[in-house]
Amino acid sequence: MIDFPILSLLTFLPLVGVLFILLVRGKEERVALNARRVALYTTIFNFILSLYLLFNFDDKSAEFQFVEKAEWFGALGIQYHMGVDGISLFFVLLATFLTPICILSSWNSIKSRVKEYMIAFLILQTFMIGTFCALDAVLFYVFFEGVLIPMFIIIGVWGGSRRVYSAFKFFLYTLFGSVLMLIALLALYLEAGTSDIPTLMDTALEYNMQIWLFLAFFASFAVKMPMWPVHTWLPDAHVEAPTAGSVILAGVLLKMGGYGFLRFSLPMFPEATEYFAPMIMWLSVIAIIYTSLVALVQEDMKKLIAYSSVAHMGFVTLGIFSVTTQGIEGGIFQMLSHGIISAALFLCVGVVYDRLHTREISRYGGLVKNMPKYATVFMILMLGSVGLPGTSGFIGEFLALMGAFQVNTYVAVFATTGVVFGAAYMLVLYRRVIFGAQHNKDAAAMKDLNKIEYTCLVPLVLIVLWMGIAPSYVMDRVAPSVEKLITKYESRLKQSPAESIDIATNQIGTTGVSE
Amino acid sequence: MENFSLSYLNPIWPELFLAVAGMVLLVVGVLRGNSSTRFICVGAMAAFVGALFLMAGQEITNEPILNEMFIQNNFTFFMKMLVVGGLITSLALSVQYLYQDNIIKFEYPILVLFSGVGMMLMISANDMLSLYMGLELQSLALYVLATIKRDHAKSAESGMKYFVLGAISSGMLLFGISLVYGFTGSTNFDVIGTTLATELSLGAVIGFVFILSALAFKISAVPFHMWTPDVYEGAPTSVTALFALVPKVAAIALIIRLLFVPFAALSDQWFQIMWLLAFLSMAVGAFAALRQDNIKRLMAYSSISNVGFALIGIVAGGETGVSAVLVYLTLYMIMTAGVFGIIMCMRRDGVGLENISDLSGLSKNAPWLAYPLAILMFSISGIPPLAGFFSKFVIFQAAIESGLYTLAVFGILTSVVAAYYYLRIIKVMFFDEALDKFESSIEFSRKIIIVLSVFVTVAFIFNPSPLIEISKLAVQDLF
Amino acid sequence: MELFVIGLPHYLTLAAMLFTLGIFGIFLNRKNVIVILMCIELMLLAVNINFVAFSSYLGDMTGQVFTVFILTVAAAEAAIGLAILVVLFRTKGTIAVEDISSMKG
Amino acid sequence: MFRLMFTAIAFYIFAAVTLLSGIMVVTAKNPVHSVLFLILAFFNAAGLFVLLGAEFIAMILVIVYVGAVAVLFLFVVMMLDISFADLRKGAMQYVPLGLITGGILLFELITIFSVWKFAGSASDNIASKTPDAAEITNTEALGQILYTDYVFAFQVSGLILLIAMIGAIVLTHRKRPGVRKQNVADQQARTRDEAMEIQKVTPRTGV
Repeated sequence: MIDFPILSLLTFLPLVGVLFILLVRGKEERVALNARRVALYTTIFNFILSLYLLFNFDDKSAEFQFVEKAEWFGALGIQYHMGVDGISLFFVLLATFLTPICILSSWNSIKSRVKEYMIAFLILQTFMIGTFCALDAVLFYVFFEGVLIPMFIIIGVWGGSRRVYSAFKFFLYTLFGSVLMLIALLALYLEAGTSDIPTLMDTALEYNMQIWLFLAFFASFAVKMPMWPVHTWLPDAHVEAPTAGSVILAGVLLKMGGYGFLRFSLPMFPEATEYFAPMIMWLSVIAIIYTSLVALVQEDMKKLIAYSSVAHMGFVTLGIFSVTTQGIEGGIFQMLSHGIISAALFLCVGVVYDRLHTREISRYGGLVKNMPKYATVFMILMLGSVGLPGTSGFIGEFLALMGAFQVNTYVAVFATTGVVFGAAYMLVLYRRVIFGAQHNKDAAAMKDLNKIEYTCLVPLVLIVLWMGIAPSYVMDRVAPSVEKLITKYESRLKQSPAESIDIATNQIGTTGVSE
Repeated sequence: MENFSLSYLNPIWPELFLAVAGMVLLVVGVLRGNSSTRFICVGAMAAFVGALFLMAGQEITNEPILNEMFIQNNFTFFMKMLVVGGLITSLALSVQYLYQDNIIKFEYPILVLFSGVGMMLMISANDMLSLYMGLELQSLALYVLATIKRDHAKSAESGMKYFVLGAISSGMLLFGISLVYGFTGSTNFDVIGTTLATELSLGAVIGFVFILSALAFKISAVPFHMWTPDVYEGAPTSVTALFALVPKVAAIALIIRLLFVPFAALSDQWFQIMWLLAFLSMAVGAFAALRQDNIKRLMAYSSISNVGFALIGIVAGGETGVSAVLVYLTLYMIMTAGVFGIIMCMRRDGVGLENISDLSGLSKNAPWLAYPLAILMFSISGIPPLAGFFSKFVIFQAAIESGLYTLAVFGILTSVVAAYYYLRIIKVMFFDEALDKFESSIEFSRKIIIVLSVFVTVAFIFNPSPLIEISKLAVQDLF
Repeated sequence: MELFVIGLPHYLTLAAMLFTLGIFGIFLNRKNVIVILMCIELMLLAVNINFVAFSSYLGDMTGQVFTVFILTVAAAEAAIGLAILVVLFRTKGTIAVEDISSMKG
Repeated sequence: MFRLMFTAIAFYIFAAVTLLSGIMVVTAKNPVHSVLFLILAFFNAAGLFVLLGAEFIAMILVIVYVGAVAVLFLFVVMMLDISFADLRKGAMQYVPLGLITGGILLFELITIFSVWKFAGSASDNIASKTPDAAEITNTEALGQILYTDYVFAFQVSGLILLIAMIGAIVLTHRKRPGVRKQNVADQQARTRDEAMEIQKVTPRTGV
C-alpha cells in the first residue's frame, strides 16, 4: 500500500523536535519562545502526517494496516512491530490532535522552564502514539510505561501546591498496576513463545492461566482507566497538574487502559473475560453512580471534572465488558468523545484559572455577562459531557448502555441513572460558574477568550458536534475491527467450553522448582 | 617440568601482567613519592587497559592449568572484562576526587590494581585454595582502601567494620572449605563436583552452607548485609564507588561458578537458600532505604536490593537464568558508575556533600548533572524505555520460565517500593527550591564516564540483543 | 578402651568447639575490637586443626599445604587488622566498637 | 597399647588446655591476658599437630603465630592506651544471644561428626599422597609440593604479603617533621667549600 514507515515517523518525529529544542541556545526568553515554536510546529506537522493515516486507512479491512516489522530484540525473538487497526486508529489521531492544542494552551501560562516543558510534552507524545501503534507486547509495555516519566515531571514541576504528593501518587499507583502486567506479559510470552500481539490473539491459553493473566492485566488497565476503587490517584493528579497536563491525562492517557482491554484482555483471555465480565460491569455501575455523586459535591472545578471522567470511563468499561458489538463500539466512541470533551473542559477551567488563579467554583459566577464566547463554548461542551443528542457524548453513552442492556438489564438500568446524575453535576457547575450573580469583582472583570484560547477550543467544539451529528465516519472505520474481535471472541468461547472454574487447585500461584 | 614452556601460562597472562605492572608502579611511586599519584593512577588505568587487550587477544582454552587451580573460559572472560572495566571506571572517577579530598597517596591506585588481580584470580579459581587466595588478596586491598582516609574517623570506622566482618566471613568460608575437603578428599572444583554427584553427605552440605554464607557476606545479601550501609557511608566516596561497582560482580561470578560447578549436585539445597537470600535482600533493600537521608547509604541499600534481583536469576538457574544475571550485572554497573560520578560532583566550599537534601533544586543550578541523575534513577527503578527496564526484564523472564512466580511477583512489588526512593531523589532535584551551586570543575574523565553511562542507559533500547547474546555465550561453559 | 582410640571425630569435635568459641567470643566482646581479632584467630586455629586432621586421616598433603597458606594469609590479615585498629584509635581515642555506630542505619 | 594410651592422654591434655585457654581468651578482663592465653592455645594446638604428624605446621604455628602474630597483638594492646574497663561494660547483655547461637552451632557440628563418614571415593580423590614418614620428613614432603604443585598459590601468597605491607605502611606510617635523619649521600657529597668558611677576624671586633 505505502512503503514509507508512517507509524514510526509519527511516533519518533516528536523526538526530532526534542533534538531541535536541545540545540536552542541563547537568552532565556528567546530560548523559551523558540522552544514553544519548535514544539508547536513539530506537533502540528505530526498531526497533518496523521491525517494521511486517516485518509489512507482502508475502512473495509479489519486487519492491521501500515504494518512495520523490524528486528529488535533478536536474542529473545521480540520484534519491533507496529500497525493500526480500526480500534487504535482514532486513538493515534487523538494523541496527535490533542498535543498541539496542549502546547498552544500552555503558550502563555507556562513561564518557567519552558524548554523542559516542551521536551516533556514531545517525549510524552512519542510514548502515547507508540502505545497505540505497538503490535508487540513488550514494545507496548515499553511505551505504556514510559509515559510515566514525562508525566511525573510535568505534574511535579509545573503543578499546583500539592504537586509532589500527586505526582508520587500518580507514579506509584500506575507503576504498581503495570509491574503486575509485566509479570503477566512474561508469562504470556513464555506460554505462547512470542510477544507478537496478532499471534498472541490467536493463541488459545489454558483456563487457569487465563484467569491469572487477566487479573494481572486488569490490575494495570483498571488503574490506568481508572476504575473504581483504584481511581483515587486521578482527582489528585488532575487537580495538581498544569492545564495541559490535565488535558493530555484525561484526553489520552486514560484511554490507554480501555485500549489495553480491547487489545489484550478480550482477544487473549476470552474465557477469563466471560468469567469476570459481570463483576466488572457491576464495578462500572458503582463507578458511574458513586463518582457522579462525589462529583456533585465538589467545590473544585478540576476535581469535579476529574470525577466525571471516572464516571464516563465507567460507561466505557460497561460497554467493553458487555462484549457486544454496540457495547464495544460505544466504549470506543465514548473514549474518543470523552477524550475531546474532557480535554476541552479542562482547557475551559484553565482559561479561568489563568485569569483568577483559583479553581473554586464559588469564586466565579455570572461569567456569561463578561465572557459570552466562553459561556457558549462551555455550554456546548457541558451538553456534550451530559450526553445530549447531537453531541458526541450521546452516541457513546447510548451505545454502551445498549450493549449493557443486551447482557444484563439491571446493570443497564442502574447505569442509566448515572446519566441523570451526570446531567445534574454538570448543570450545577455550569449554572454556578456562568450564571448567577457576579459576586466577585475580579471574576466580573475577566476578559473573554483570547486568540490562542479560541484557537484551542473551537476545533474541539466542532469535533464534538461533528462526531455527534455524523458518527458514521468514525464508526465505519471502527466497525470491521470490532466485528472481527467479537467473532473471534465468540468462536474461541465455543471452541473451548469453559472447564471447571476451580482457581484454587491450579498450580500457577505456587513456587515451582527450577530444573 | 622439562617440557615447560611459557605458552603454558597463556591463560593467566593478563593477571601476571597486572601483577608485574603493579609492582613496577609501586617502585615508581616509592621513588617519586605522593606527588606522582596522578601519574600512578593513569598508569594503573593503562595497565588495566593493557590487561583488557591481553584478554581480548587470548585464546579461550577452558582447560585448567597450574595444578588445575586456574581456569579460563568464556564465563571467566566475560566476568573479568566486566571487573576490569569497572576498575578502570572507578579509577577514572576517583583521580580528581583524590586531590579534592586530600587523599593524595600513590598507594591508592596500586591497591586498586592488586585488588583487581585478586578478583580476577577469584573468578578464575578452579580450586578452593586459589579461591581463598584470590578472595583474600582482593579483600585485604579493599580493607585498606576503605580506611585510606586515615585521619578521618568515619573512614577508619568503616574500614574496621568491613575488616571485622570480612575476617569473620573468611573464617566461615575456611571452615566450610575444610569440611568439604574432608568429605570429598579434594579441594578441586571438578573433583568435588563429581564426588558430590555420586555421593551426597551431610557434612559436605554443612560445609557448603558455611561457604555460601561467607560469600553471601561478600555480596551483602540479607541477612549478611549489616556492614554495607556503614561501609558505603564511611569510606571515601571514590572507594564507595569502587565497592559499588566491582567486588560484588566478582563475588557473584564466584558464587555462580561454585553453584554450578562443584556444588551443582546440591542444587536442591542451595535452591532454597538462594531463594531466601533473594527474597530477604529485595525486601530489606527496598524498605530500609525508605528512611535514608544519606545518598551513599541509599545506594548501599539500593545495591542490596539489586543483589536480590540478581540472585533471582541464579535461583532460576539454567542458561537463561545465569545469562540474565550477567546482563543484569553489566547494566547495573553501567548505571551505578554514572550515579557515583554525579555523587562525586556534589561539592560545595571544598567539602563533599552526601545528603539527598543537598541535591535540592539541582535541575535549576546544574541541569547537566540533574538530568543524567534523573535518567539513571528512572532507569535503576526499572522504568522503560531505559536500560534498567531490560535488566529487570531478563531477570523476571528467567524467573517466570523457571516457575518462580512468588519470587517474581514479590520482586516486582519491592521494585515499586524501591521506585519510591529513587523518585525521591528526582523530586528533590526537580521540585524543590534551589540551593547554592556546586563547585563546577569536573574532570574530563569523570564527565566521560557520566556521559557514557547515560548514553548506554538511554540507547540500550535500540539494540539490546548483543549483550544478551554474548552473555548467553558466556554461560555455556558452566553447563 | 574406646576412650583411648583417638580418631578423626575427636579432632573435629575439638575444632568445632574452638570455632564455636570464637563466634561466641565475638558476640560476647562486641565492644572490644582487639578481642574480636583474637577470636577470629581462634576460628582460624579451629580451621587449621580441621585441615591437618583431615590431611592426616586422608593421607593427603593438600590439607597441610592449605594450612600453610592459611597461616600466611592470617598473618597478613592480622597485620592489616591491627593497622586499622591503630588508625581507629588515633582518630577516635578508643577502640570500642559500639562507638563505631556514629553512623546510624 | 602403651603407645595408644600415651597418644590419647597427650591428645586430651593438649585439647583440654587449648579449649580452656580459648575460653580464657574470650572471657579474660584484660586483653593482655587474652593475648597470653592465645599464645598458650597456639602452643597446645601445635602439640596436636605433632600428634597428627604435621611437624612443620606445628613449627610454623609456633614461629609465625606465637613469634610474630601474637607478639604483634601484644605490642598493639600495650601500645594503645585503652581503658579496658569501659570496653567490658554491657558485654554481659550479649551472653544469652551468644550462648544460644554458639550452642546451636556446636550442637549441629557435633551431630554431624557423630555420623561422620568419608565419601566413598574421598580417598581416590587425593591430590598429593602423604609420603611414608620413614622415608621422607614432613617438612621435605611439604617443600616438594609447595614449590611445584602449589607454586601458583605460593606466588599469590607473596602478593598478599605485599599488600599487607603496603597496607600497614599506608595506614600507620607518618612523616614526623623535626626528626633528623642521617643522610649518608649528603654527608659524602659535602665539599670543603660548603663546610668551611674562612673569615678574617680583626682584633677586638668579634666575628
